[in-house]
Amino acid sequence: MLEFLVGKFNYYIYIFLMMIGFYAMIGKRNLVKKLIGMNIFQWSIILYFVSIGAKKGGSIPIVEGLSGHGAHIVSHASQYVNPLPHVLMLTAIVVGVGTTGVALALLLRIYNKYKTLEEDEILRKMK
Amino acid sequence: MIDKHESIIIKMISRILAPFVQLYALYVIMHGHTSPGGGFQGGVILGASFILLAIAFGIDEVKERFAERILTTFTSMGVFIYGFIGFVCFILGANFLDYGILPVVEPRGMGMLGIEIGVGITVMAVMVSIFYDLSTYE
Amino acid sequence: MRIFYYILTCITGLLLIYGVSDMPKWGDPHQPASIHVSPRYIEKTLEETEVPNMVTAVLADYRGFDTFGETTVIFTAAVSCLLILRKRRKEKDV
Amino acid sequence: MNIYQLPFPIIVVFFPLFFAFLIPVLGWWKKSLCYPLAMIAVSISFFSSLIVANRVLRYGPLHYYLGGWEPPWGIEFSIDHLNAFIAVLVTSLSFLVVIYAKRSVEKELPGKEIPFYCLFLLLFTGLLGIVSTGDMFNLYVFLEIASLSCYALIAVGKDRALVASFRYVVMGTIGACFYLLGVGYLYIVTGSLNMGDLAVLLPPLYGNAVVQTAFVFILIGLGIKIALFPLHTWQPDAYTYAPSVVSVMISTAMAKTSIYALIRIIFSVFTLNFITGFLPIFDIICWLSAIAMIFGSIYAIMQSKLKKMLAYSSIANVGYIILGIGLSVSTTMGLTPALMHILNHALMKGCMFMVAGAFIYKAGLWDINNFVGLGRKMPYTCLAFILAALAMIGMPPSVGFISKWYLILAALDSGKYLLVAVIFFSTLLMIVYFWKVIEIMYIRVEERQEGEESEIRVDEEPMSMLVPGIILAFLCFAIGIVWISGIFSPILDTINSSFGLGVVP
Repeated sequence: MLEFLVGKFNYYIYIFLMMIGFYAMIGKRNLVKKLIGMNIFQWSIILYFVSIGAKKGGSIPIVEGLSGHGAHIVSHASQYVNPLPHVLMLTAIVVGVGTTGVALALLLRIYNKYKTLEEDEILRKMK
Repeated sequence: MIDKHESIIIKMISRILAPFVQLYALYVIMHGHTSPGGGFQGGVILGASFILLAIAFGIDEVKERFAERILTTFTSMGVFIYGFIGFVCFILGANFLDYGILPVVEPRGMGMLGIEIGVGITVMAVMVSIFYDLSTYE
Repeated sequence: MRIFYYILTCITGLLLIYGVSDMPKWGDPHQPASIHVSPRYIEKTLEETEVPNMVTAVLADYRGFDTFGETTVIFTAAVSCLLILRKRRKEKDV
Repeated sequence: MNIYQLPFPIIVVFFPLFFAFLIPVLGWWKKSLCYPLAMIAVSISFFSSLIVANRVLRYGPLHYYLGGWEPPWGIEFSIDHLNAFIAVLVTSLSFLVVIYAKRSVEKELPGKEIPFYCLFLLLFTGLLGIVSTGDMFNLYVFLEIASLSCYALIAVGKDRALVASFRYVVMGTIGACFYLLGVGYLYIVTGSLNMGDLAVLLPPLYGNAVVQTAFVFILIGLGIKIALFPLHTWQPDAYTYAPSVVSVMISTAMAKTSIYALIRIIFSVFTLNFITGFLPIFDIICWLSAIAMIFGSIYAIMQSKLKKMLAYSSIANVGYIILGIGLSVSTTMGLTPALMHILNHALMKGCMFMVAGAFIYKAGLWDINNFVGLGRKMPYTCLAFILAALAMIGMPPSVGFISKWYLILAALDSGKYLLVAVIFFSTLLMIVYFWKVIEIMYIRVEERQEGEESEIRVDEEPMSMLVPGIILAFLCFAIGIVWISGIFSPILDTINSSFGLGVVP
């Protein structure tokens, strides 16, 4: 049981963070809080992906001991952490930034039009 | 809406800091394939330097030097460089983005450098452009 | 209504925890993610692309099209902000 | 270089993107260039996709390795019959939408042509990318390109568009993130992101809790994007308040592409054995879609705005398509009804949203109750609407009839007789709400004061907006006859057999 908890602590952390974000997205009535929840949600997934790449005893994925053109250096897979999740997450980070930018732009327009960011008040004003 | 700050300290510090930040950003972009870093990271740092100036000196002053029109051009240009490198590979007979066929020394490394520069330009321009848009909307 | 959101969140969380039960341990060098595709990136990057930084090699070369998509995403974000926020030029000038 | 040897799969995706980058630069220089550039890009894509489809039909599935790296390591475009079918659908509809767009955008978004056409092309590219790619993560990237441009395009609409768009941002991000999470779950147990490779690696892992969770999350994520019944909350407002062009585009191309992604992942990545053996979720899907059909139709009756009515009707019709998918495992027809209704619904809804846009363009009419006398004022537009409505209700040679007929056959075949009743009932409800519109347009007479001129002058919409609508209305019946003639059935059979469907286990 302890091993079940400790050996997989990274997954529990990301699930915890993700649920915070998820609740904020669906449950909060303030639009900025929703946006903050959205960010937490996205970043928890990024955390999850990066934690997949980890290897005990692995170094950062840049070939070491390189001087000049050393194509003769032989690396072994267990020496370095898995680079693929890092690459995927660079893309996901950019996507997150883009979404946040667009959402902020929308919020500015909404605030300008309704003079509030509380969802209930906006709904009332729309009628 | 970002107004002018009258604090001399902020102005001086950011004036001194900005060139170094930009230099470091260029370093990060150019060394993306040998050390940690790359187009996206460097582009964000480069964009941050302009945002720093905009916060310290007021947005209008920065806009005079770095107009929206130039930004839009940069935004397109970066992606365009990326697409163009891919397209050259395609014209030369290889698959899209297959840098191996480029007629330069170390074609793959150079191809990667090229697209990193493209990504850097786009990311820088987009960061500043979104900042302009968000901060000048009344 | 709030209780409904709590329940929904809890169900989602429990589903995710159910998934965790079959996952490999953190940092396990023999997990499937580390032995199927990624070894080639680690072992052959220098040979095939002459670039020591594997992340950049995968980002810009092996999966270069993803990065093209990524750049397009951020370009889209900029144009979106422009469409949403920027005023019509005529209004401003006249 | 021989033009026929060009790698068209990448041309389909790359050229619209290329033109999207050109538009902001050239648009600054000369604003009138935007529209021709968009037109050229969509035309190139349209013809290339036709060539791709032709090649797929002749030589079988195409594979294109981006960057020259073979699949599990690099990204591939893999195009088989299903992809080619959806790609032609998306490009041809977008072609008609671009023709329609010119005047509509001039009126609804004056001075914003540059970002509009740029985002329109990006949306178009995103959809084509989703259709072409054979890589799970690449699909996510293109999904985000399409979604981001969609958020912005919806936001510039009228009235409540901003709030609708923000709601879509929140829901859409949940959907995309759930999809990404599913991909991550699949990655952690297989180590691969390529669809073909995953299909090979997954079978021994079907009992694995991670794989099952991944399936559920991908289903929910894409379910949000296609507005499947309990996850549809963003959809009606977004469809209603978006600019007319965008409504047409997202209700036809975008929704159908998301459904394609769902079909591809269910049947190509997880395969039939997983669904029938390990996670028998299709019964639930059938009943959800049955509820969607009834719910959407009832809400459509209650609406007074034409576009909102069409949006709820879309929920009902997505229910039809998902029902087709849900029934596919238990009948000999497989995915045939679902694939038919993907095309059919795109034609009918495209036509109707175009007509709704025309009413707004010409007279600013949103509300159905103000449509009095339109039948004589805009005869051709209303004719197009009636044809599409008749097709939707299910008049015999039309496309709506065909999809309903096949769905009923499929439901009978799999022994779910209650679903037949549901289909009939929802058709009945459809007649109610479409008849309401037609009755007001043609039969109801305006109450006039004394001495007012009783003559109603014909005041049609511009030709460039009328023709696409008429073409779609015509196709509603032409394609129906094509379906009956069975010209397409070999293609559908190939798709079914490639997924192992069409034979009852």
